Amino acid sequence: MTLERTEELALNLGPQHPSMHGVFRMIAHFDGEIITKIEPKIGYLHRGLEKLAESRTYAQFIPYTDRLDYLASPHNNMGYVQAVEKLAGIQVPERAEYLRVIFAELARIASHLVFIGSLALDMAGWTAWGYCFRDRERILDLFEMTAGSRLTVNAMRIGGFSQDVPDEFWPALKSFLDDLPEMLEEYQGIFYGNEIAMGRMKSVGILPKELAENFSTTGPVLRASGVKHDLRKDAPYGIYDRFDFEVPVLNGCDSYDRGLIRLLEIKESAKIIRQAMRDIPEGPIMAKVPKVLKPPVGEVYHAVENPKGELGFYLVSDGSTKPARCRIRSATFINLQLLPAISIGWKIQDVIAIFATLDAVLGEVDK
Amino acid sequence: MFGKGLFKGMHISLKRMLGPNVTEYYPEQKPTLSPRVRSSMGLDPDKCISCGICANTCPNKVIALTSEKDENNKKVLKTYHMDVGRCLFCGLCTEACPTNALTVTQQYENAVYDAEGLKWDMIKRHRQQTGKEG
Amino acid sequence: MENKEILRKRVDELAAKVNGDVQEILNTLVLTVKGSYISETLTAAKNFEEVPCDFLHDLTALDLGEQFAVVYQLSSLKGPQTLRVKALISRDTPVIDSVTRIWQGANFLEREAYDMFGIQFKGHPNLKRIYLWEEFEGYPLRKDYETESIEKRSVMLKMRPGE
Amino acid sequence: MDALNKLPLNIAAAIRGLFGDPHSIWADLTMTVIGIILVIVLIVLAALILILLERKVGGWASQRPGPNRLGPRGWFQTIADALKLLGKEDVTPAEADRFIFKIAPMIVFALPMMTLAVIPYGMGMVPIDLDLGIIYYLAISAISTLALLMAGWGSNSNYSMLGGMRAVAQMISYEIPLIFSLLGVVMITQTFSLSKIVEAQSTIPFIVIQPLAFVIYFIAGIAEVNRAPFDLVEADQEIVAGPFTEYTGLRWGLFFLGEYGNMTATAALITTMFLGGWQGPGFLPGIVWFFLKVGIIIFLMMWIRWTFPRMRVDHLMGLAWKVLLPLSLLNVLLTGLGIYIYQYVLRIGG
Repeated sequence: MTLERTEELALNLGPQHPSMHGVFRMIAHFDGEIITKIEPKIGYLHRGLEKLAESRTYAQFIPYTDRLDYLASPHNNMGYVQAVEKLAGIQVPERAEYLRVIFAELARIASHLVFIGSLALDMAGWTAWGYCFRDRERILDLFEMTAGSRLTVNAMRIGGFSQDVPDEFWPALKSFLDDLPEMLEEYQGIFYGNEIAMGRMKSVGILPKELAENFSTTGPVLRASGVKHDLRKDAPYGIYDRFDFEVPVLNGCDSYDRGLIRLLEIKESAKIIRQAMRDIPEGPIMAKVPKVLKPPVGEVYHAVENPKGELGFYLVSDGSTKPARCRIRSATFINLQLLPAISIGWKIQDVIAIFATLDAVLGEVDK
Repeated sequence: MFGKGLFKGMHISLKRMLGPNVTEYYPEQKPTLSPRVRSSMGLDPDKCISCGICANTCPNKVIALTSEKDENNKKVLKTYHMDVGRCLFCGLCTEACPTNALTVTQQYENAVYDAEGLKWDMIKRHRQQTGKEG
Repeated sequence: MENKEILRKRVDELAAKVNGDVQEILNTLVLTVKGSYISETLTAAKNFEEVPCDFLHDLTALDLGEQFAVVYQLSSLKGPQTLRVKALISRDTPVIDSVTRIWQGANFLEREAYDMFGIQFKGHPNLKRIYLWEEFEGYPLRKDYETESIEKRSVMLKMRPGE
Repeated sequence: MDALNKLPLNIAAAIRGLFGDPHSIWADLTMTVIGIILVIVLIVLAALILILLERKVGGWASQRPGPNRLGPRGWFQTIADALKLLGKEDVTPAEADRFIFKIAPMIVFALPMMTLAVIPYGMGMVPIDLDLGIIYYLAISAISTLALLMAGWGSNSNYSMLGGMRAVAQMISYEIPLIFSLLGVVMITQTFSLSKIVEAQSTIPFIVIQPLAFVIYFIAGIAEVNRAPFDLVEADQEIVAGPFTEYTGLRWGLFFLGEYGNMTATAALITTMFLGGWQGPGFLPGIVWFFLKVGIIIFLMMWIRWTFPRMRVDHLMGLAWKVLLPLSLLNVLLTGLGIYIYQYVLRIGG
């Protein structure tokens, strides 16, 4: 057989495309349906947060951190305020620490629910998406009744927590945690247990352990490649060393395990929240923090385990009220480099699934 | 057995199909929001002492206020403008306000047709909402 | 603190070799070296005996006025050791060796540092602006970059009649 | 009830009676025109109802009410959407192959019209009663592949191109098990005429005798009309809308009409071949039974669509060639054996 001429097909996916998470864009080159090359293009949501930080005081930057990984904004708040507290040497009251943990873990559950829903949606599982978002609403309601906002929660302050939780918070949280196993069962039934979904994700997009480490991968993506690394255990921040929980690790290295590990993490987060609910003391929620905060000259790199991976803040203080440099190390920005590396040779449909399992949030990628 | 998951999924979706809806019928049934919800800003000009802390706290320079001194050498609020198009609704200004003159409110239908409409004259808005026109 | 002492020893040895300077800031060892030694330093740090700092967390740059510092946050998945390496390069010729050969994950990070500070990474496979467009002038995170005022930036589009 | 069943026949006879000679060419022509109009009305009505039903079922499955603004419980939504489509600008891409681009939606719309014309809707209610009805149906429905390829090629867009290519690969693969699965019924009834097949099911529908063939035809039929989980042709998460990406307004609407028309046609053929067509217990007229069965099949298709994720292209091919094709051949073999044994028993007994 002689071929007259074959041509590679270049397909532009995004920034406006039904399956793109936010304004990510990639140019994919195909040979038939097989990917030969992928060029990711980012920056459509770049707001220059690092530059903005240099012209704001330490406290004024907190609302901006909400806009990083906007699916889990309490985590971003926590990473930032803890970095500032480390820099300025502020001790946080116990009750605030517990509230932070509860909020952070609720945000992890909410973020993972969005992940499961959008992973299902990227494979046209509309109904599973609906269920995940239905249940996420309940977490957002909890945020709303405490901090006043659903998405950009802005709940934490340097030295503590913005407002104490209202009385109706605890029963609502408890009923959510009680219903959680049933919800997870439902996702398992409609999506993870579905043979079509399994067939599309099992043994697809293999990310070997060594490659993952070399690419500075963090978070569930790394843990699905068989590396047990979780900052909550390995470098405990806040009061995470007081809780008893497992770090789920899967060894499949494929899309399915990257998807499933989030389901397992939700269970562990629920465990942490239950312990925090049990142990939370009464007391103040704000430490004594000077009105005009001037941390001493110095620098600190503080990282927290965001639902997507390691979220690090590298703050440099020159002794003034504004940070001299606020560097944000966002997990998905770095994890996204894996996309060209692990999707070569797979089909266009697989790439959509692989991209979904990397769980990129463009607010965090583009900063 | 292969195919078990398929039938389980179909069972779940059928069960949900026959079950009740969970959505709100928004314009007909409006949600009642908790008093902490930050969806809009409200100012009580009588309480305001024109200290300007809110304008200093704001991360995005949304607030612009002017004041003049009255006969007792006390500051009196003259104008108070918020450029809500830039507002993050973070609530830092309301936390900073020493007299609770500036508060978050629960009006969420803030859409306007023209970007000019996002420049709020807070004193005028207060008069309109309390019915004291002019 | 066993781990920390070993790390301190290894870092001191390395500092002597590459003519660097060791500090401890808020419980983290900071090794400051000249930009030309960076490949050697990081390769050595990656292969520290007992306390390898083989996981690159972050790569960024600082504007120190006279010169730039490229900052590498290192740690390991195998132990608690953390190390921060700073490489100083001059402002006029901001060139440094790329570490993408050591860590492939440095690819985007170096592109970002190039985008924001204009630091040239020698040996980088694809050194292009990552966030901003190619035609963009200036490097925004340098201290001498002038931002437009908020009044200038927030130009409101007037609605035309009939729209 | 018999009177109700025969009512359409009587109306037809009455119309023919208006002409001097009830079997003159003018009478035949009039009846044909009436038949065509009825089929078009059927397709448009089916599309209007099915699009809404699809959205309703999708809503119910994820615990939403679905469209609920226009008319009672939102049942006028599709009419408003159709009017909106009529008012939209008709865009033809500059680089498109204009003739092919414009003719493709018309072909897609014409096909279900042609296939639905041979379906027996009730006793004696066949717009065109062909002796080779099944072969005609299969031949016509296979053309839709070509129409989708034309749309994909004519748009001159990469998304459309990939979609068109997928359409060809998928539909040709599924054509084969589809045809083989119908062979069993044909072997039993010894006829290609759809109305005779319906008559043969007066005692027992063929789903009981041919359950395997029913399952194969159902799966292959879903794939043939490009519905989830086999909707790779217009997989919006990957290739935006496949061949339909570049279409706007009425042309896009024609694709939609065609798609839902095809779905109705497939459900109608399943009803005819396996569920006994218009036959049913006497308390309802035949045509009601027919549409009831079609409705159930369509609901099943929608239920599947709103539950399952999309298949991958290689699994799709694997399913057709490695599972459905051998099974359909096995079905033919088993049917042949069954017929042989049945005849042997008959000969011994007789």
